[in-house]
Amino acid sequence: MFDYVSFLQNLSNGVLIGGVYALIGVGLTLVFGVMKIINFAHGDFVILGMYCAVLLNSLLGWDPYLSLLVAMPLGFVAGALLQRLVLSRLMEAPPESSLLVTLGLALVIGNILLLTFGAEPKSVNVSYASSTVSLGEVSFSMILLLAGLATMVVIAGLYTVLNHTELGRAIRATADNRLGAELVGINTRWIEAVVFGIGMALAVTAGVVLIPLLFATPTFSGAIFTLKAFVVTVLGGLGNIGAAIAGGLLLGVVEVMGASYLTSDYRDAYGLLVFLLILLLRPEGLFGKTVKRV
Amino acid sequence: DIEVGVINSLSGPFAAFGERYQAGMEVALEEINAGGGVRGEPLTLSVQDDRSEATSALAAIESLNRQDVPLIMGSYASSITGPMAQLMTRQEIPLIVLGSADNSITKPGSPWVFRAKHNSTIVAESYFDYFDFLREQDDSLETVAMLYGNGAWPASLAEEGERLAEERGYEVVGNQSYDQGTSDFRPILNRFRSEEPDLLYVVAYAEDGVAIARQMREVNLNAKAVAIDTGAALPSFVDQVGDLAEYVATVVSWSKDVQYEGVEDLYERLKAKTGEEPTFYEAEGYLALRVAADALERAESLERSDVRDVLAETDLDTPVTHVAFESFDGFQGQNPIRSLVLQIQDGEHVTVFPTDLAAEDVRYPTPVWDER
Amino acid sequence: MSDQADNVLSIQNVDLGYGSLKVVFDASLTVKSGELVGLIGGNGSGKSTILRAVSGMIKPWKGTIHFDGQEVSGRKPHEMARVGLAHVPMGRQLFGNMTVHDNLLLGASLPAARDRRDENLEKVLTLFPDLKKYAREKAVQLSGGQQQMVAIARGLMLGPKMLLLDEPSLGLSPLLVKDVMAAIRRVADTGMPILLVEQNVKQVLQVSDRAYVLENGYQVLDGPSSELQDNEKIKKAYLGL
Amino acid sequence: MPSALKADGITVSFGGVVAVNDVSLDVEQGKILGLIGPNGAGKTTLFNALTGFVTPQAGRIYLHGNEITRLPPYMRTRVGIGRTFQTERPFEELTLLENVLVAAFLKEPKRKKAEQLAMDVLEKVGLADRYDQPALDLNLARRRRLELAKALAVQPSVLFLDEMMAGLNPPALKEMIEFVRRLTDQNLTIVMVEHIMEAIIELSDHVIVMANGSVITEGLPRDVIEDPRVITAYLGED
Amino acid sequence: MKKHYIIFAGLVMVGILYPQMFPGYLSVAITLLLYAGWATAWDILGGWAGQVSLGHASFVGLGAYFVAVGTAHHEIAPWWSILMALVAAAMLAYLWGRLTFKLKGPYFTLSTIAIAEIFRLIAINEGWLTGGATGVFIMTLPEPFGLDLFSRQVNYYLALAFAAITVLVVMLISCSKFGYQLRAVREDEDSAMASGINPTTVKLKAFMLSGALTALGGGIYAIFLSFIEPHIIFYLLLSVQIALTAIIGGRGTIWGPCVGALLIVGSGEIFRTTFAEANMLIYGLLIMVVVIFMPRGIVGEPARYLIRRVYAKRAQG
Ligand SMILES: Nc1ncnc2c1ncn2[C@@H]1O[C@H](COP(=O)(O)OP(=O)(O)OP(=O)(O)O)[C@@H](O)[C@H]1O
Ligand SMILES: Nc1ncnc2c1ncn2[C@@H]1O[C@H](COP(=O)(O)OP(=O)(O)OP(=O)(O)O)[C@@H](O)[C@H]1O
Ligand SMILES: [Mg+2]
Ligand SMILES: [Mg+2]
Repeated sequence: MFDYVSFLQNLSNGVLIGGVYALIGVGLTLVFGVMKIINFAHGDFVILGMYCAVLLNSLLGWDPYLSLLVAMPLGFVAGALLQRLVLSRLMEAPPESSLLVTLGLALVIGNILLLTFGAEPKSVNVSYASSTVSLGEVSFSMILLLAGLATMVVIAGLYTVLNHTELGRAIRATADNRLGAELVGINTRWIEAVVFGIGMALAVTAGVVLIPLLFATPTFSGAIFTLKAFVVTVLGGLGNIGAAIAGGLLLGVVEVMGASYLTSDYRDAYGLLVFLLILLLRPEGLFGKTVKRV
Repeated sequence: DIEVGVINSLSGPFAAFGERYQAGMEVALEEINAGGGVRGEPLTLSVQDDRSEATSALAAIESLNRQDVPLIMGSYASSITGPMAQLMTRQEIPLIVLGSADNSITKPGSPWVFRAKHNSTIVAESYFDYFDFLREQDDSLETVAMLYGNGAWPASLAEEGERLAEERGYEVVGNQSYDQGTSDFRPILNRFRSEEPDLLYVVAYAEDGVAIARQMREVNLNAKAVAIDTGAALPSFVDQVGDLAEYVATVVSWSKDVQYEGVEDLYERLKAKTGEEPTFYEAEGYLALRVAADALERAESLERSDVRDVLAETDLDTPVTHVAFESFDGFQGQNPIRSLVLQIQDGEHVTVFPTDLAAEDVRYPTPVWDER
Repeated sequence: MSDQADNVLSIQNVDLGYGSLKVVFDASLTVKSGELVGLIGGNGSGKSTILRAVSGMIKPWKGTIHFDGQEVSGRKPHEMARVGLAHVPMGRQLFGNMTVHDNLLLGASLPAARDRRDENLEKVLTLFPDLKKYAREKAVQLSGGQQQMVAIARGLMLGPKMLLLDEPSLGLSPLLVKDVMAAIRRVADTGMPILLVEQNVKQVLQVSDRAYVLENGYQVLDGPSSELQDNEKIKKAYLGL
Repeated sequence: MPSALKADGITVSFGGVVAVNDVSLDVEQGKILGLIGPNGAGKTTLFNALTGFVTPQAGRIYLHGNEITRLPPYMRTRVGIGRTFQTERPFEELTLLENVLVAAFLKEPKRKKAEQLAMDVLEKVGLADRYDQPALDLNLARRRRLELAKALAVQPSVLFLDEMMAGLNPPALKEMIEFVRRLTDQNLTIVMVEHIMEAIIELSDHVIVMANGSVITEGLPRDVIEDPRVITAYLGED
Repeated sequence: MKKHYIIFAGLVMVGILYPQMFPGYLSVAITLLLYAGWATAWDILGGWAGQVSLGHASFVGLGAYFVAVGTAHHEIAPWWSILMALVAAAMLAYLWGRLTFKLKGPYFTLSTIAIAEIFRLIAINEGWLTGGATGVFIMTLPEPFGLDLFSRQVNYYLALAFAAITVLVVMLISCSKFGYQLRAVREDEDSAMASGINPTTVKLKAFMLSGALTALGGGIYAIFLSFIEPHIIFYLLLSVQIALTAIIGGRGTIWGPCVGALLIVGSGEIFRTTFAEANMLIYGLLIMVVVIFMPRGIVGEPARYLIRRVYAKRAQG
């Protein structure tokens, strides 16, 4: 007998987890799309967001969602500064350079956190940590629902900015051809700073949203988030915001379904296999397409 | 001065544990030096960071070897301590294991490697002794579901658990591992729920343990007794999980309410050192250095072979546990330590088993979620 | 100096180069308002380099550049666009994965240009009617010549005070070369100052008012185009006569 | 004379756009075929179909009587096709000699001999004195010549030149025309796309005019440029 | 080219004498040599052929596991198991490349991470094959000609031989036809095809060679550690370290990866002992600084600058 209730339960869990993945991935997608930077520090930005929430909670007793008010602007400024002061120096360098610099950055961030907060995992215990909302026989985790909601808001906002504003057009132009954008009067250095700022703000947001769910550890989990972000990003197509959602959802559903109906020890492998499959069948991602001319 | 070598994970992924061992060793060091040091000289530690990786640890051994230390203590992960044990055996340097609990370090072991703390067999046996103890009260206990991370420690504990379950007549109705870093256990827990296990045997590090405890509530998974190794032993587990942590049991090598002499004093000093609630990690760090100092005091000279010889004859009482290195069941240089089962009762870790060391009675059975 | 005052562009004694390689030596050049000035010379003589220096892609090693009355040496390309300089470079630098339409709109990204975007778009499409057909296609898909037209059109969308054109006829069919040259002349006739770099010396001298000749980075000749057309040296070296 | 290159009914489309529509051609050995037509007519696409860089939807291609329709580009190079790219594509981080050496290795696997061959080719195109310069810093005329050198170093029997002359100043253009003419003296067959009429008229033995993907007319250069259709579509009235 | 061979001979001489001079510093030296070899091997694919892989830990793991499981579970002598590992690595690289070489740039890189992660999971979960999450101990090794394979000295010379072999292979490649094909493919695949090169074949050969050599180092690594655990040996961070070493030193240069190993392993060891807890922080900063100021690597950047400068001088003069 096929158990529809647990199937629906698993499916909805997958979708919600996928929402979280999408939130982690979308900032990376944006940054890659515009600057062609593979940002290895993305996961560590997520962790920075977590610590931000932890700090505000322990000092002022704020709810994590409240700390978004501080974390997002801070993330934006930090990202913009990072781009202006460090990454902008690499515009001429081979593409691997940015990969290495962000890798170094990941080490630096992780170890600064280690030195300031200690290695002990930290979290924020919210009252709604294991509460659920039930719909018929299917129940939804409250924190996951909130995270899903946050994802939707953030991505809708980002989509609007990119596709319906002058700034968005300028960002897309810079992504396409940097010199060309300069020539039509777009200050690409500014745009890049803004984009990196947005990317970091998004990562930080993801961290804050995740803290009721997960622990912040300084040097360990950054790579895990980065990896998930990469998978999401490539599934959707590097640089395609809307597709990041699809990528995230797909990843979440595949992992949860695999873990539920196959074996759980290969949970991550299911996502990676689908990732590879899509990469091979559609090298530009699920929705990506670029035209190449010889 | 007499200098002993320490190789510890102070940076990298295992730094969380390294920090705690370090604090424990410092407390022991202060105690020893306040008591006149060893052989009338102050004891000092020559500490090397292994960056949580084996190659650095091997380089650190050579570096300490050049300093001619009589013995070395280290390290946390078995991936580091394993290669260390091999190299130090060849170079004939005594090794006192700091944190690694993997069986393979002392089984088959070597004449140069000593471990005062527990290993996976001892820990798994403690859990099953505890389960047996519960079964004496309630003979309906039959089925067990196991959930563990895919790291070396959880995996070996699961292996032992599986063996013991069979040996002692429990039926394993669920046996699942997960990749470390996973934070969503709902698929597994949902599956377990349909199996309705009497016992839940979970091996997970801190973050995972918290997530598992919370999600058990979320998916409404009930069991008569729940054991979560490692994760549930930390004070932060109670902070994070709150009421949901009640009734959870966990095995440790030391606890502040165990009935050994000097425990309260040690507890206070450890707490003063870190400013936080001490755990068995600090205690194990303390233990290792106490064992080392004891051997150095007794040794004929600081020659390594002399140190090794007296280490093998250790018979030491500490506020953590009694230490004597023995060969048994294929182990060598292993202290047959009596592990403790703690249960979380009213937000506190309380020693409940073995009964002669216990501070309180076990609370059993665990009520179902809806009735809490 | 009144003479200086109506120079839209004035380059004085600049040295230019890349890395440690100097390629332009002590060049000076002016463009007055309403003038169409040609810049000709052999391959690699430094013509594009001068344009790059004007639009801020490279910094002059020595000397000054004034545009529209201000000293501008060392500014960034987007700053030059902001003060009204449109550079249509060789290699075009289109937004390949965006539509032709988007490319044109982006030409008018600056606030000043945005106000007159529709008006400019109309003008540009009358100048290059073919573009209407490709408006919805991605720029990479166009053939080389088609892309060239998009590039010039995008430059004009800025509604600039001055236009720098680097080999606008490159890769165009003879018919289009004529069209483009005529279009350039028409644009110039509206009073737009233009600095035009071209290999097609004959055509340049026909449409331009004045011209400079560059050889191996040195400025060797300049004067009204009609005079240069009759210059023996030019005839031999550049017109292949 | 035997046919060096023959194509039958080549059709290429991208999505809905038919870029090349049922084009056939036949070039005799040692002759030059000129290909002209308005921008976007499909010339480069036809080139790419003939050299294997795009896959035609229909048609067959023969080199010296052997069908090569299904061969990948590098196999076509190995059986005797050489080509240049409309936008030059040197190996930027390599020196000029190394650039040409890569191609020269195709027929001369021995390093010494290949180097000799590469130097000879560089000599021919007049870049020998700069053999150790990185290709990155070349100016346009030299990049073109390097592109040509690379195509020649594979020792092709049929050479495809895509707008080799564009952007050259008149003296350089003259040199290039001379150079290409000399190539046919060595029995090389050439197919060239060009917008510079001077080059087409002086060099080609036969001209094909394309517009909107199809051949609109073909013949001797002199005749073709008089054709009113060619004038309206391509050349423009004087 | 000749000067490279002279440098090579000199370095090998120094390498041979080193244990006599610094017998107390062998572990660091072994680590350095292993990284030099791995980075050089990685560079065949990553530098010379331009395909940046972040999955090379799979090959290290393959080599290490063949040796460890071979001796621990099947009593196969390490030289046979290394030989089998070489073949297996080449085969793996072939299949891997077949599958992913149509991906370009970052897509290829990300695919390598994904595949390597899958191998990590297999190594952890398939205990019957690999010994599982608890890892494998190498307890005994045969003693060919009375040599104790566990001794640091022997480990050292094995690592030296490994590094020397990979560097030699790269030196031979760099001036051969194959070497130029690799560079051509890296620069521009279409243009390479126009020169008659089949980019896929060339990349496959590079990957197979690179993978097999990396596995060789992996086998020696297993003997060196004598205990391996899948989490460590198949870890993304190991892949990253290998790539990092090569790129920091200078991709596509003969000595770059070796210089990178000297810097990375050397500074790691120095920082470890001098900066205590902050060592990884300083290490991260060092990486950032080197990459920002020398994006083409310690060897690559000056080399490129020199060539262009010399040329500029000549053009001016
Ligand atoms: N990015 C660059 N780096 C180094 N050298 C360069 C660069 N661009 C151009 N050069 C060199 O500068 C010199 C002048 O080049 P420039 O492009 O200005 O010439 P040009 O007159 O525009 O020639 P063409 O008619 O071929 O376009 C040439 O010798 C060229 O090799
Ligand atoms: N990869 C592609 N995807 C979509 N359309 C393409 C592609 N390549 C070419 N086209 C279309 O095919 C048509 C022919 O292009 P092609 O480059 O062959 O023209 P051409 O004759 O070489 O022109 P030019 O003389 O300007 O170089 C153009 O309309 C172009 O938009
Ligand atoms: Mg130019
Ligand atoms: Mg074309």
